[in-house]
Amino acid sequence: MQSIQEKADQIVKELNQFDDWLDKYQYIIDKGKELPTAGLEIKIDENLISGCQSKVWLTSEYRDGRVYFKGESDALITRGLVSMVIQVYSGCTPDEILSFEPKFIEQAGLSQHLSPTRNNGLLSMIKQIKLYALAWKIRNNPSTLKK
Amino acid sequence: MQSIQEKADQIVKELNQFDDWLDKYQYIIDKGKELPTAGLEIKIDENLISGCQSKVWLTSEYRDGRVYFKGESDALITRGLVSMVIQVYSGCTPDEILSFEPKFIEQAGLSQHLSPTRNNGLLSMIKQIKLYALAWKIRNNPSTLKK
Amino acid sequence: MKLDVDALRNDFPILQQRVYGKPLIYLDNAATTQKPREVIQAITNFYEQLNSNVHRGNHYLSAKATDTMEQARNDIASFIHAPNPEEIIFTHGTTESINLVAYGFAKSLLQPGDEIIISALEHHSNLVPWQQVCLQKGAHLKVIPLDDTGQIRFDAFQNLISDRTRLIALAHVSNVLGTILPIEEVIKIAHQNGIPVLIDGAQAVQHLPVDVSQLDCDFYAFSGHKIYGPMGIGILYAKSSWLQKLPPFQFGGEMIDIVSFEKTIFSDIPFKFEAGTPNVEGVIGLAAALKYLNRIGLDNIFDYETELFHYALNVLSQINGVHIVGNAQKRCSVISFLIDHIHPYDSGTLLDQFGIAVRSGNHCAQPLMNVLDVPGTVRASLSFYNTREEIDALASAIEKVKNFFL
Amino acid sequence: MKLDVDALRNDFPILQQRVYGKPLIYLDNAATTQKPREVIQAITNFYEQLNSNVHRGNHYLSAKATDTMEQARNDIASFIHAPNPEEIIFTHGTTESINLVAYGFAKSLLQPGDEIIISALEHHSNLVPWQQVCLQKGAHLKVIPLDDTGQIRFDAFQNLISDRTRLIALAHVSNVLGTILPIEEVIKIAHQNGIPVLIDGAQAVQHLPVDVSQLDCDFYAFSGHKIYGPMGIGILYAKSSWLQKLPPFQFGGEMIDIVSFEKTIFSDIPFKFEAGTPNVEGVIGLAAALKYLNRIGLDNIFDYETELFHYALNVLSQINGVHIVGNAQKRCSVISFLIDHIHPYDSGTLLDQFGIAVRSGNHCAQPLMNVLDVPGTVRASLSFYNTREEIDALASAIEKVKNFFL
Ligand SMILES: Cc1ncc(COP(=O)(O)O)c(C=O)c1O
Ligand SMILES: Cc1ncc(COP(=O)(O)O)c(C=O)c1O
Repeated sequence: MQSIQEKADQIVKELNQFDDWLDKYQYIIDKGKELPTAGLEIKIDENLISGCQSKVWLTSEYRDGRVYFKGESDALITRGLVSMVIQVYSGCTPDEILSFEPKFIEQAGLSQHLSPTRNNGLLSMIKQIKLYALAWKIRNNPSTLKK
Repeated sequence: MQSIQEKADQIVKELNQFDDWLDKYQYIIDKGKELPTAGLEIKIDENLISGCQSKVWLTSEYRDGRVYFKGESDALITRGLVSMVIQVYSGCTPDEILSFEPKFIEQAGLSQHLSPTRNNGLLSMIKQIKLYALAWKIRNNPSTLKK
Repeated sequence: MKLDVDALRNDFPILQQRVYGKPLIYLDNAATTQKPREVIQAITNFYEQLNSNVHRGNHYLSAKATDTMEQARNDIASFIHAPNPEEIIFTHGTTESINLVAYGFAKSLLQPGDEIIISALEHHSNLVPWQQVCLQKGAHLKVIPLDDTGQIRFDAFQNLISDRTRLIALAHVSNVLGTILPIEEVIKIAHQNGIPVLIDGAQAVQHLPVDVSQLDCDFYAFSGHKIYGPMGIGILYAKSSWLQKLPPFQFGGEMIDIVSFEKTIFSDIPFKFEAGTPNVEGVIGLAAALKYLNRIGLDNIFDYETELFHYALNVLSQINGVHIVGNAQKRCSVISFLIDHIHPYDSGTLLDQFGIAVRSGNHCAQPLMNVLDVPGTVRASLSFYNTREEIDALASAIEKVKNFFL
Repeated sequence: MKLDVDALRNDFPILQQRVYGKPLIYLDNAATTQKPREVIQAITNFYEQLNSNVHRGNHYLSAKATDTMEQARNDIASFIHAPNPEEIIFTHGTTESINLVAYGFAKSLLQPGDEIIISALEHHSNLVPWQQVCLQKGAHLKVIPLDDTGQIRFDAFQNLISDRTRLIALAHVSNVLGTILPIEEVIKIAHQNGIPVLIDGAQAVQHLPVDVSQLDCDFYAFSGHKIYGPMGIGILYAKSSWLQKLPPFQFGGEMIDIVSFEKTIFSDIPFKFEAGTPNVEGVIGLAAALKYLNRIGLDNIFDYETELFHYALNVLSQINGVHIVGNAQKRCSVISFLIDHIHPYDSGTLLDQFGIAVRSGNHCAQPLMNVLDVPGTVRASLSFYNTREEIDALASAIEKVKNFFL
């Protein structure tokens, strides 16, 4: 299985193969189309991430020490970002997620072009993913709270 | 007796004989020294004019159809201005005062140099003088109110 | 067409910019307008030659800065035909202008059970202040619904008026739909019922000739940065009788006549509402912008923009899959649209890549989005410096965006 | 002396001005400071290359303007050593910063009988807001008296503290006497009693190194235009715990998360307190000013100004008939004085004729004038661009003024 870093590097590599921004976007949009439809049940306000111009819903599940994410968005580019973020983080342990620095966003050239400070879906998504990881970690090992 | 216009022209003439601003100020300050002390009784809040950086008190009396003014100030330059204003307006009829356009202030070169908009003692003084004139006029001929 | 737009575009340095190597096509004028060289120069001149604090000083620079600022107040009054310069209050922007009035009403004029009327198309800045003072005072916010075209329903408006109505607050021009509201008629009916009217003119003054005397509105608010002036300066016009009646908003320097530790006597209007050092630079820059507009001619601007607006409406509505949102009979400057099956965020993001600055989102009018039942819109908003060529470029970029999502 | 003042003066175009044919000697820096070329250039660059509305747009200019503004927020936070940029709120100026806190306290934290402590030397902007919220809420304003030197009486301060004290609001540096208040000690005692402290830093940040983390103050307010930045921009630093607790001040665009006609959920800090289009130009101009100061070196500025201040004190107090008002041990930058038998208005008016810009009047501190029992003062306030020669020129002009009134 790929490590979180390898998965991130993969994304960076794929995005950086494009010189033209339009190709980059085409790739992101295709990623959005690839993302399996998460189903209506996740599109509830509880799962909504604020700070995005389009709507983003994210949920997580915990199985065998690893966190698995599902996501949705009403906009396709955002859905592509959701897809990539899930590709990187899903299936990792809470500790891997919490200790991973999301440099790949910058390396893939996404930060400048996709993140006017407050519409910044990407950063909100990653923040939410870390919150989920932390929640699972605490739930399974309440003593971490007391450290 | 000089008309209000003649008295104003006199001030303009006297001030415009000076090329040097320092001489002009010396003249104004001398005017301030000349002004007869009005006595403590006029220095009450009721007579205070607001909108001046220094304090200005003004009162009026009505005799034989004419208005006579007394004034005071705690600053000497302002006192000089009070003195000049009284020289122009005192002893005139309410109608003369009300219909007189105080162009002499500009003509004497006082408006630019002495009137940052809100510290403008001069304009406040003239406003107050007109208010007094109007008050006397109404008191002596209440029907003017109804016109 | 009387405007030499090519020449005018040269007055705006930023329009010469390229983004992503493509010429900038700036169609986000409802968010903020670009600044002509004269405005930038007025700011520079102020700081290089005149900068000083105002009103309180008796030295040369202070007197000169004060005179220049007060002359600007006169110019701004003339521009909207306000009878007295003292009826012009300097604020931070439309938002502060409206908050100033809302706080004043809350402090002294609103009772539990009173009502304030707004419309369903208001910008948050002309909605939330009223909502919050209503919540605070136990008053009720009444909302005029829209008809299918995006115009307020006049019959419904008349039915909303009651003897508890204390104020009507309406946009002059909608920042989402471009609808021009029938404010003349609203003001007439309101005054027949003794109700004051506040107009949010943030999207109007830069496009329509505005005459507050003729309108007879009680309050009129707008922002300098949306009418080619600097940021950080806004205007509240209010009838002097209202300014006398309203309590001051903020407290501090400049707005005080006499103060002891126990109590304060406030200055006369307009100063009573201008606490603290005013944005002298902003005031002077705004006056420079209005002077520039006067020189071009407001009528010329209006004629040109009207023509361009209809051209754009026409071009965009002919694109397969593009739907214009709102079609009120009286409209100007702002066009909201949606592309079939494409989220406005996606459209906006890709149009940007073609060098086209449009805005996507809810445009600070979330309740209106709910009424329209859309997730947002793409908004192209025009200025006199925009051209038919730019509209054509928008149209062809939309075609490309459509292909992207096929 | 490490500063090359002659070189620095060249950075300020206005200092090259002549008034009445005489070289301008600008000693009114407490009212507002002059702007270095870099600040003016930053404004020009913004409008020529970057101007756009922020936060809500997803196009290039908007993203870039947003990033630049938020970077400026970081820079401003660093300048005063605020732990988090989100603790930096953009306001119109010190006055609005203080009103924002005062309104917040009035809305949700003040009860009848509560007490707020200020000092006898406060500027109207740090007095009237508290006085008015006290009047409104039935709370009491307590005033720390001054000793003979113009310093607050610390014993009296400690006696004023009670279990009803809700806030202490003090100037860092007096705009009339130059007194540096012992705010470290005040904050310590206040916190021992669980009382928050607001510091009005309008006259401090441009002269003293300020570290809000070390001070541990709860609020710190200052104005851009007094620290070589543009007008129309001010800062409120507040601990994030306070920003979470305080209700928003103004309502409108930018500060909203979700809104319906019925209710509103506000954004996170800092945006919750920034309703309406912010003064992006002002923010960027202020950051440019701080960058300029950092390059000169705050310590160098402090050393130079301290020396010049003592030189000026020395020169002025040696003039026959001149009396310095206030002689606290810790003082900086501001010198108030009176000339025997000459009203401050007269002195100020004539000094102006010699090209010297000083301020005369009550300096927005009327209650202090009553305490001092003076009709006002003449105030010379210094910047690092002032020189000993200018002080000498002031001294010889004072001699001439004296002759005038003989
Ligand atoms: C100590 C003090 N506080 C507050 C203020 C008010 O600042 P502003 O007018 O920029 O809001 C000033 C300056 O006038 C001041 O000197
Ligand atoms: C109709 C309308 N009202 C109010 C505003 C708020 O203006 P500002 O952000 O300049 O305060 C805007 C612009 O954003 C607007 O379009």
